[in-house]
Amino acid sequence: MIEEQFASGESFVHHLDPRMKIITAFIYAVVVALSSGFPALLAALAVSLVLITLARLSMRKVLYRLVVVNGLILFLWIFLPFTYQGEAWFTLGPLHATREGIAFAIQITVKCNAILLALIALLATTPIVTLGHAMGRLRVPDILIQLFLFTYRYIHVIFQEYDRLRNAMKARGFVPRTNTHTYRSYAYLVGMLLVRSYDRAERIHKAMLCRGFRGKYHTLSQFSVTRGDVAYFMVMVSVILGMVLIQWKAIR
Amino acid sequence: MHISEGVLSAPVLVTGAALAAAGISVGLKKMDPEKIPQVAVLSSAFFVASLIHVPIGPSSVHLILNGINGLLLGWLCFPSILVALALQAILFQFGGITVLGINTVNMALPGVICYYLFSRLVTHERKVISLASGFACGFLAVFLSAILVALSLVWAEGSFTEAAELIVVAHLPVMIIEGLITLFCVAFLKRVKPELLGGRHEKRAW
Amino acid sequence: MEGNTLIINLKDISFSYAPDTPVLDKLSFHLHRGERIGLVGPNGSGKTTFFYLVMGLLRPSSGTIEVFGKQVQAEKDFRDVRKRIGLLFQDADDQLFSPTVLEDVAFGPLNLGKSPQEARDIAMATLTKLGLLGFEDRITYRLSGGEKRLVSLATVLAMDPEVLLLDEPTNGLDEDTEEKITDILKGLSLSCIFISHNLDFLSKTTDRIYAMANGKIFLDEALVPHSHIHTHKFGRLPHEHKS
Amino acid sequence: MEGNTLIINLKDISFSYAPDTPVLDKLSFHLHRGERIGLVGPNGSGKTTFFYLVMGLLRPSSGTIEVFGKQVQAEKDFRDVRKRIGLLFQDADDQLFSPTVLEDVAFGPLNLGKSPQEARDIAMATLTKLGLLGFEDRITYRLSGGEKRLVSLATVLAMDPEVLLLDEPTNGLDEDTEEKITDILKGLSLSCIFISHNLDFLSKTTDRIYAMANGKIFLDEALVPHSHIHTHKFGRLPHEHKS
Ligand SMILES: Nc1ncnc2c1ncn2[C@@H]1O[C@H](COP(=O)(O)OP(=O)(O)OP(=O)(O)O)[C@@H](O)[C@H]1O
Ligand SMILES: Nc1ncnc2c1ncn2[C@@H]1O[C@H](COP(=O)(O)OP(=O)(O)OP(=O)(O)O)[C@@H](O)[C@H]1O
Ligand SMILES: [Mg+2]
Ligand SMILES: [Mg+2]
Repeated sequence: MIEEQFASGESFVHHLDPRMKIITAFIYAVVVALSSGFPALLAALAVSLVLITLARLSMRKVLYRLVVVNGLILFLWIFLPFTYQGEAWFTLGPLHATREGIAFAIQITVKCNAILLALIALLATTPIVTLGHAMGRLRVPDILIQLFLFTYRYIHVIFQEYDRLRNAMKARGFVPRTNTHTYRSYAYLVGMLLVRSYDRAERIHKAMLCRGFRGKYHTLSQFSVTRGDVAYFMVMVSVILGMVLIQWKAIR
Repeated sequence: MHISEGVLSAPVLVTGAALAAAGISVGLKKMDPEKIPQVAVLSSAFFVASLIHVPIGPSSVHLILNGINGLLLGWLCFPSILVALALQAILFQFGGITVLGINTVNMALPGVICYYLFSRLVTHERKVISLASGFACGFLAVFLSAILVALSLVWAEGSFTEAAELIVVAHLPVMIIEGLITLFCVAFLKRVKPELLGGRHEKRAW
Repeated sequence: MEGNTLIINLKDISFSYAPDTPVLDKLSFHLHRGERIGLVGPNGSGKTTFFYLVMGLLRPSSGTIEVFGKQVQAEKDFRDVRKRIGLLFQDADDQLFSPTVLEDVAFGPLNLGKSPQEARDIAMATLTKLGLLGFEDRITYRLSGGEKRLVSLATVLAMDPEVLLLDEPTNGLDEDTEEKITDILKGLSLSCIFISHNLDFLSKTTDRIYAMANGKIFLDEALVPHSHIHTHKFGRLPHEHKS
Repeated sequence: MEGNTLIINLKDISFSYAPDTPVLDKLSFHLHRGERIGLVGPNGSGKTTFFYLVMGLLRPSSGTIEVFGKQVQAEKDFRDVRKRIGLLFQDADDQLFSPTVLEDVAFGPLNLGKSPQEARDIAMATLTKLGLLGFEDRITYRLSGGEKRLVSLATVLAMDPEVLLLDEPTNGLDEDTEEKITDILKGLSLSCIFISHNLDFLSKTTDRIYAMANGKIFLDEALVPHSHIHTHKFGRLPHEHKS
């Protein structure tokens, strides 16, 4: 089942105004992504760790996530030490690992994980529905927000359909293998899901028409900013400015 | 084929975001607000389908399906894929925020290209043509995505070249699988609900 | 008098999804103000299709539809119809498309031009009436089957319709929820048509029962007390005969 | 002797979907070769879940399952079980996913390792047996409810199972189709368990009826002839009391 693993919780971070979380997460991610010096990146990693701690999430789940999503990084580690130009540090058969290459690989790894941790702490701790509403308030086009919320709503319905179809296949002795029969069967499964989704969409559209829908989406969402939110925002912006400063100094 | 956070350089990220914004705005212009349920529920189906792991030898790969997404949704596959990637980033932390733009382009642009190349051909009366273009659609979409991912990496950092080449080569089997899956899926839709093929969700009929 | 109280009037309506298989075949039907009608019929007999035609979600291939004394034909005509007739869909997942319960219930009133505050008030009042207070911030996809049904009913009632069309409202519900819905529906003083396979439910909530077959609707008004003698296994455990 | 004829043997099986609401609670149950068992129970009592556990589509939180004399636990063990036990799903729409009837019926035999030609022959033979000749090229998605049920049954029988588990096979069928399915099932000489709310159907097709309640399965073998006097509208039309 598709679950929002980190969305429920009682921490300070969970209760922050979602708009603040989105804005700060975005700026933070951009600044970290564009930073390169080690002082700035280590500062970023520290900030992310503080955020994760404040969110009081299950460390086991967070670590599991990090391991899963570091695949590409791990893959790059196989190459970077040897392909990056620089001073040879040690040799592995015909390959020369460079100091600069390893430094670059570490840099990417720190960057990636710092951003991921911050995204878990700030975005994944907000229910998707709330995120949708908050993005709407931040001037993301209405039609995109509707698409986002609708898609999320029906993922669950369709996942259940998928689950039942897959069970039915299993019950009839289907064991996936590397052969055409398997690929054909999966393709039919996908086709059936698409067809059923299309039919469902037609019924949903009918249900919307019945309730007076005429192409315009209205919204009810309300958010209110508390003092805690303002304080968080000020602190976070200062921290980000600090990081920019460190980075800028490093470049000069 | 998500590129993770922290790997790409500023010019690549900015270009990716700009191209994605352009593609999405074309998509949104073509989307009738009344059709949101259609596009959304199909996007949900693609999201769920991309969780399917198909075996390939001793390992397995998950489906991408950006070719068939393009066939069904045309330009609307830009917003559709954006939403799916955003949900994956929030739910599973695949991809991320700063790479959302470039990842969307890498997946959706091949979808749109396949839409223009194949949406007429897959509904062709001659079975051979329709099946062959189904396969080509699935194959090419993943091929182009792999190339775009490789280009993004190489542009960001020259020393990614070897890794990028390997990514393209490693996706060859995936291209074949996606080709087969798309072929059978097109055959299925053609028989069961032909009106789904051909980007009918776009406001302006072509 | 007819002109005053006749609210739904279908004459010789034919309809088919595929060219050669008619679903409705010169069907005629009317509903007068205050009437409460049950509609039964085998699967696939066209009951849901009949509701769709009344609401203008499908168009008949021939025949005329009059609602509230006016002939309706174009999409524009039906917009008014949909404000005054509420339809509960057979599958609650089709009806609950908004992320939260409150938003879903307020969706109709907002479309009717209410301000967000008014819509919110109407939604809360409707939820309260159905005993669903405290549900407003629940995420719709996480509701149980019975809860989904009740919330769907709230979304329809929030539009304050004059007529209610309910498509299998008790389908797949446990007994408690079924009883709850039955009580709520008995308490409403609207004209209504309920599709159901559950004759117990229909006899509690409607005045007459029509049957659908061969693309037409037939009336069987008689209230016939009767008894069956039968034998079956499992007869010792408490049981109920449903239809 | 037990060792020979005991084909399904569940001991102290517990299962729950959500942590705090057990669906099956230390359930024990066995089926001997040749037995024909009916299973009744209120909605949500866990009947479908019970079938899923036997087929290994869900795993128990505790307890042991033995099928054909072998304890089964891992996915691999159940692969063999699924070849020998056929399960008809409650909703035919979940069972049929191939574009045409022939492909769907041939799907099982292909999974059992038959060649495409053999699979096609088996499929045709099964369709013929069920009186579905001429259906092979029909699009499954466009079949009527009753036709879908019959084709689903064909997909299961085409695997030539030793045991049949049918989940509400007569649900939502009109009388003709119900009679047809009843006749077909009476004619099969397999061990079987049928879930149904339809006691008439069960008394025709099974030898004993078990009831499911509170997460357990109980036996009620008594055949009690009894009569109810009741009154309801619509009594004049031919009708049937289902449960
Ligand atoms: N969108 C559709 N396209 C094609 N055929 C359809 C469509 N919807 C329904 N049908 C067919 O039209 C007939 C009538 O369907 P309808 O849903 O109105 O029946 P119903 O009486 O509501 O049945 P149920 O009791 O199963 O809900 C059925 O044979 C059905 O298969
Ligand atoms: N996938 C699921 N996730 C969570 N809960 C479930 C799931 N499937 C079933 N349940 C719950 O488990 C309980 C038993 O369900 P099950 O489908 O086994 O009942 P059943 O006896 O077959 O009912 P019915 O007569 O309605 O088919 C129900 O309360 C149901 O809501
Ligand atoms: Mg219906
Ligand atoms: Mg069941």
